[in-house]
Amino acid sequence: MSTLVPAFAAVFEQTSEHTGEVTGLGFPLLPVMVLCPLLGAIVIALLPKERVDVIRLVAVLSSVAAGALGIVALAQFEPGAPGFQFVSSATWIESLDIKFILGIDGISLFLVVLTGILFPISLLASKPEHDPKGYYAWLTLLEVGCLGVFCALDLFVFFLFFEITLVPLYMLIGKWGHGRRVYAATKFFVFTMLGSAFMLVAIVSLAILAKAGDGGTISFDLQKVIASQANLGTVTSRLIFVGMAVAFMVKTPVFPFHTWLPDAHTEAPTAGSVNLAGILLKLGTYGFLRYGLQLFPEASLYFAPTMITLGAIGIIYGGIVAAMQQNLKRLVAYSSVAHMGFCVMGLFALTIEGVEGSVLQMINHGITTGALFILLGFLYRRRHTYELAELRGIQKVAPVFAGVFTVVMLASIGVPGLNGFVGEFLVLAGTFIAHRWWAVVAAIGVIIAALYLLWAYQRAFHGEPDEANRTVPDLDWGEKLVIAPLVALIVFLGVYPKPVLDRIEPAVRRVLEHVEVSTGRELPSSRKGADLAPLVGDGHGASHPPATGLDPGAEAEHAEADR
Amino acid sequence: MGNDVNIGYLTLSAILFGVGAIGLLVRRNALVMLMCIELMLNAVNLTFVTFGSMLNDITGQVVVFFVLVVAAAEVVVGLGIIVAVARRRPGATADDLRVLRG
Amino acid sequence: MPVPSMEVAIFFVCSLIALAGSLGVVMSRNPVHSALSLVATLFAVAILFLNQNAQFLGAVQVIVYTGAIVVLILFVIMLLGVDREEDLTVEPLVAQRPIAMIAGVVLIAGLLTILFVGGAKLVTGEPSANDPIMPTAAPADSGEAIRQQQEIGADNIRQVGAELFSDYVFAFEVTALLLTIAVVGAVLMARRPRDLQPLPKPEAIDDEDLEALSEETA
Amino acid sequence: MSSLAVVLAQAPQTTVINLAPGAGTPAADPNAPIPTPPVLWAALLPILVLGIGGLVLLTISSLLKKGAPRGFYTLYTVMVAGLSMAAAVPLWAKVNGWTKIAWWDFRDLWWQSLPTEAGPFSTLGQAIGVDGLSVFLILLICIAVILGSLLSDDFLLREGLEGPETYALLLFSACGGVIMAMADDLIVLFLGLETLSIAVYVLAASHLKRAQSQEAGLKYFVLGGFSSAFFLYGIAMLYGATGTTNLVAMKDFLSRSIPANNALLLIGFALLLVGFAFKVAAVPFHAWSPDVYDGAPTPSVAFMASGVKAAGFAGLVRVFVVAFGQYAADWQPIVYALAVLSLVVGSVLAIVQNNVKRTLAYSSVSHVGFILIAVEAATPAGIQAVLFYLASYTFMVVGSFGVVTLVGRVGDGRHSLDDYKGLGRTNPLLAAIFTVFLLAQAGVPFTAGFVAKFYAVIAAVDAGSTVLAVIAMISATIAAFLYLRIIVAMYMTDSDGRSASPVSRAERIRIPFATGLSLLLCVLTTVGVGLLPGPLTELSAKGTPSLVREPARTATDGGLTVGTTGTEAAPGQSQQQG
Repeated sequence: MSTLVPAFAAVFEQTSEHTGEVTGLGFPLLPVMVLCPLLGAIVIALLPKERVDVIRLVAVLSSVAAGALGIVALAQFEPGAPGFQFVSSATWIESLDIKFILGIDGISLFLVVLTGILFPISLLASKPEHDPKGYYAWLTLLEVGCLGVFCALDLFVFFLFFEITLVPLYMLIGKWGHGRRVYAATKFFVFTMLGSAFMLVAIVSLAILAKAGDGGTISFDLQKVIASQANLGTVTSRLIFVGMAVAFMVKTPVFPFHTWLPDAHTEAPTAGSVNLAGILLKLGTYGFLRYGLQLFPEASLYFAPTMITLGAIGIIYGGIVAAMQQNLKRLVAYSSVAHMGFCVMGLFALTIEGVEGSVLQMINHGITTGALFILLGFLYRRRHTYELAELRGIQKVAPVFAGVFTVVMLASIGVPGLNGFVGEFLVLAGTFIAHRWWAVVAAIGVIIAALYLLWAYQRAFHGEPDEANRTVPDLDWGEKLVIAPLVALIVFLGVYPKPVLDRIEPAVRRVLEHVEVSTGRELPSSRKGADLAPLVGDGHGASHPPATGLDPGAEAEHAEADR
Repeated sequence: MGNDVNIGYLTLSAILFGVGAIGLLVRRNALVMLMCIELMLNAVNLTFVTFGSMLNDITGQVVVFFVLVVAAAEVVVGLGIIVAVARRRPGATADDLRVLRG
Repeated sequence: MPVPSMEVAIFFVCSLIALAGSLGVVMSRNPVHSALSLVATLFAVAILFLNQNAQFLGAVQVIVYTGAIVVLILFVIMLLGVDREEDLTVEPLVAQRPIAMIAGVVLIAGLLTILFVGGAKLVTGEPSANDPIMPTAAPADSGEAIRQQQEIGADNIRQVGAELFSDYVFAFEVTALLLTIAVVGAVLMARRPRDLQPLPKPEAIDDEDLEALSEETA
Repeated sequence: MSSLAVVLAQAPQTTVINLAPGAGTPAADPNAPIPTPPVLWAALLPILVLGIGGLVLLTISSLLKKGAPRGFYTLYTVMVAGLSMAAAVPLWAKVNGWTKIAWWDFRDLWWQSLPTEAGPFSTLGQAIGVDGLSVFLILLICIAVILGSLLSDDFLLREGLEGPETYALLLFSACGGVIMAMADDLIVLFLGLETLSIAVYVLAASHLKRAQSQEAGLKYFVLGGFSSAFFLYGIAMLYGATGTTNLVAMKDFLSRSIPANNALLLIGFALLLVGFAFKVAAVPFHAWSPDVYDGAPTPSVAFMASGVKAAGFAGLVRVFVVAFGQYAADWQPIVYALAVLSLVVGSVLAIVQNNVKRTLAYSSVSHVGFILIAVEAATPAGIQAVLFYLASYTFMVVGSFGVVTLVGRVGDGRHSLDDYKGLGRTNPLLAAIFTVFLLAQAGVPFTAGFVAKFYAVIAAVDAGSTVLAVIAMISATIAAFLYLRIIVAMYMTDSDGRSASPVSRAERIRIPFATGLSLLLCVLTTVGVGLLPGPLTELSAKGTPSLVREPARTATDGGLTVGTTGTEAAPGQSQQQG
């Protein structure tokens, strides 16, 4: 590793082009982070397939290394600094000005960290039932794709990573999944690729149209494209926005495009489900935030009501359908649809609180749903089923398991004091400012979530265990260790989300200011900012965010007062 | 340039070409299909010569020479293949060859 | 430009023969009849070549096409004994024949429309500067005219030759390659390998494929 | 007899042609030597190497009484193709104005017969043009020959068909393809096409033990002849419209005078396009390709899908984009329609096939659609995309058919999807290689296929055909489904993948050296170009076609003055960096 770093450093020049101030660490953090799992995958591919333990070790180590670098980035990240940090770039295709520009800001930072945490955990949490070599290789490759998407600052490179995630996940679902895995995998692949098809054309159109304004050179550099996006006509930019939105809506998934998700989740192996729910779904919402709002402010405003409506429909629909599921994994899958509905809603509320809550909700959802799927994986390892009808009285035989499950489930419902609450609350608050009634509708969704999760819990965990469930063992130490970090995060973020919000907010504020500046319209949060002063500061400029703690209880009261 | 007789020639060659094309699509006997190709090539030759005479240009005739060579080469190879096929499947028509199964 | 009536007469007669021959090729049930009809067409076209001062081509047409190509085809017909009559009433594929007819008729109609609408002005190329075919003015004296005609014939060969070895010398060389390939191909095809593979069974078409697909996706 | 007698008896002075006044050249003395055009042998060298190489191969093989040593023909063919590529290097240097490659300064070597100034040039009475496109295609076609012959090596041994003919035909066919790529005259183009095609008809029929092979050859031959007739009729129409068959002269003529009645021109375009569409198998002229791909010997199919298509597109680009770029608005709609139909029909029909070779045939139809959208753009970026696509596709498709060759086993008959079931377990390496090619064809990032599609989409969008680009990408998604079907068969079908039964010897497929080498090259290029597309991008950007007039000859050469010296750039040659 030590010899590789200088080599990367030579290729990836540290650039201050996008940052204003250099926050480099002297070596290209992000490229190394992205390449760690890739290296792992290559090593795994070269190992003989009989050496299962070594393969597993390599996979875990490489993803832990990436995670550690993610934590380093978190530690070194300067909350107040404008622009992107740790930016490094390497030219890839010169004639089209396509560069591997990697950099992160407050929004992507936590998604990167989440990826770095969730992948090792998911690797440790489950073992494949056959062919471990391919399984670990694909999983590590999947991590490369996810990290790449969050770090990329070039439209084309973003698309590359966005698209490359398909193959590993397809393989994981198709080969190591359950039941109708081939059908689920193919459906996933075709749906997502169809979305990407539109996105590619949209990206290309955007770059070419930006070229016309920029004086003739084509470029896929995000910053350059943003700078020249004013040249687009209103209709054109709306069309291009729709092209990109299709891809993000499929990935997120937003209501009418969600049908692949339950199948994919249900049939995927545990690690696949964890990462699919925990990280891959965020590619869509992250895309909306980074590439939707920033590139198409006008179109985003124009389509915001539509998107909020779809988000609200997703919340309600996902909740209702989840309530009707007999299969626990499918239930959690539909709950994801509802949760991601919150993310979309918050994003397109276009208020500081909404967007911030949305980002937080992405992270929270990643943690809680990831944890839920890991727990379901544990359950499957014991019972080989996800059917609610076959589960009963688990609480009696496996109290620790039931306890952990309860905590995670409550977080997923959004109980105050746990992480799910903060995000959902912020989203609701933000949406309330902009679109009052949709916030009310979404609030109903929270109640539905409580309904189906508690009901499912009751069915599976309460009661007297029958013959089949009587012998279910409780969590062993390894499993406890695996799930412990996630539970800790759930509690920590529920109690003290401030450090996270401090870092997210400047980035969000910049995005929204950009929207305001380029559309010339004042966004609701700025107007009503004064009402929520403790939360959003003075509502102007890039002043340092308020130091107010985000004690959920206090927040709730505050919101009550507002209403 | 050119006169009505020239147009007559062009008309004739267009019709010959069309008849050849229809024949090729309709008939199933490989040998007849081969003949239809020859018919089409001849129609083209006639067109070339007519254009040559309309333009008062020898090139039209030179081209026909090349077409003749091509036709000869095609026939040799085509007959070779037909003989090879017929040896395996006597009396085969193009249908048995799964033509246009597409 | 005055149109000699002789030329017109020859044109009409020969074009009728050519058309009849072409229909014969397509519509004869017996391949031998088709081949003979093809001979008629080729002859007629050869005369039309002569009619347009392409004496060399007229001769080559008869020698190469009629003398070699069609004889070769006839030879193969006899060799293979495939001179049985084909039943033309059976339609090979559903609606194939009407579609082919429509396509062909549309093709012909399109071409003819363009020809008749465009008329003589259709040909837009420039008259050749370098390689004109014949003197533009025909001499009045009939004896001279015949002699001139003969000379033109002789000159036609010369001209074609000159073109072949100047502007088209590369194309000419390529034809050599082409004929070599034809020989190699014919030799290869004439080989009789041992231990042939069994003939494939006729395959059912597509329904199974669709079923298999729907099973997979369902 | 009599006319012959007249010729023999003629006195020279009586045969002086009475030229129309004002005709450009002085009356030539009929007995004077025919003024043959000057020949730049260096420009012809790649063609000569391939053609003579094939002839020498036949000669050697006929002289060898005991048959050649194992692998000799393959080695020879690879060497000849390599030599031809080497012969193309000076041309590439000349076109791009290089004077040396690395340390090797070759200005003083024997090919200084080439024109002194850098840039494209033409020779042999403007029959042959040397420009970026033609040299790029020489390299590409030679690569296809090398890869194809490497695949053939073991195949022929396995099938008991050893002999020099396959290799000779490969070389001849490549020679035809190169002629097509270099042709500046429609007749030369046509002859190149025929040389290419006739050799490939025989190649398709060359598996003498397999009846399907000859049937494929017959079908290919009949429909190929049909399309040749259309092609030729198109040439005739263009000849009538412009009075010449030479593309340079045609372009000159069309830029000089706009015909009042361009009906002939338009119908010529349409007929030529039909001919080309048949050759490259674009819908609705694709019907032959699945049957032919299915029946023909698999290594030959690899060459058909790569080399033949490349040559076809070279001709298409040269004739339409370069020579008739001025009339782009007239032919673009036809190409547009062909592209859409090929994309949609190719992808959709590919899905319902149960035979892998047929599937790949349809998928290649859909790839043709993709290349056509770049042609439709009719811009330098479009040409670059075409070349990039052709180059990447060559490796992907040869690799795919290479795997198919091996999986086909003795008899070349096991091509149904069932034969691929469990390949991932029985032959993990082969399955992995095939997966790479399939994913590349599907257009997954970090493979050559993705970058190729990306360039095609850029070209289309840049030219304003955004809808076409969208259709292309959607059909690429549909097509992805078919590649997934094969991957599913390989990896995800054998009883939940959990059967631990040991792999029997019969199931194992040995990868012979030559085939392995070919596959290795293909994998490396497919992935390498996907990871670092820069070099191939540069190369394809330099593959600019142009039509150049031959320099005027001096009077002593023989008075065939063609035109003034001067280079006529392709549309926007200067902005090739685009």
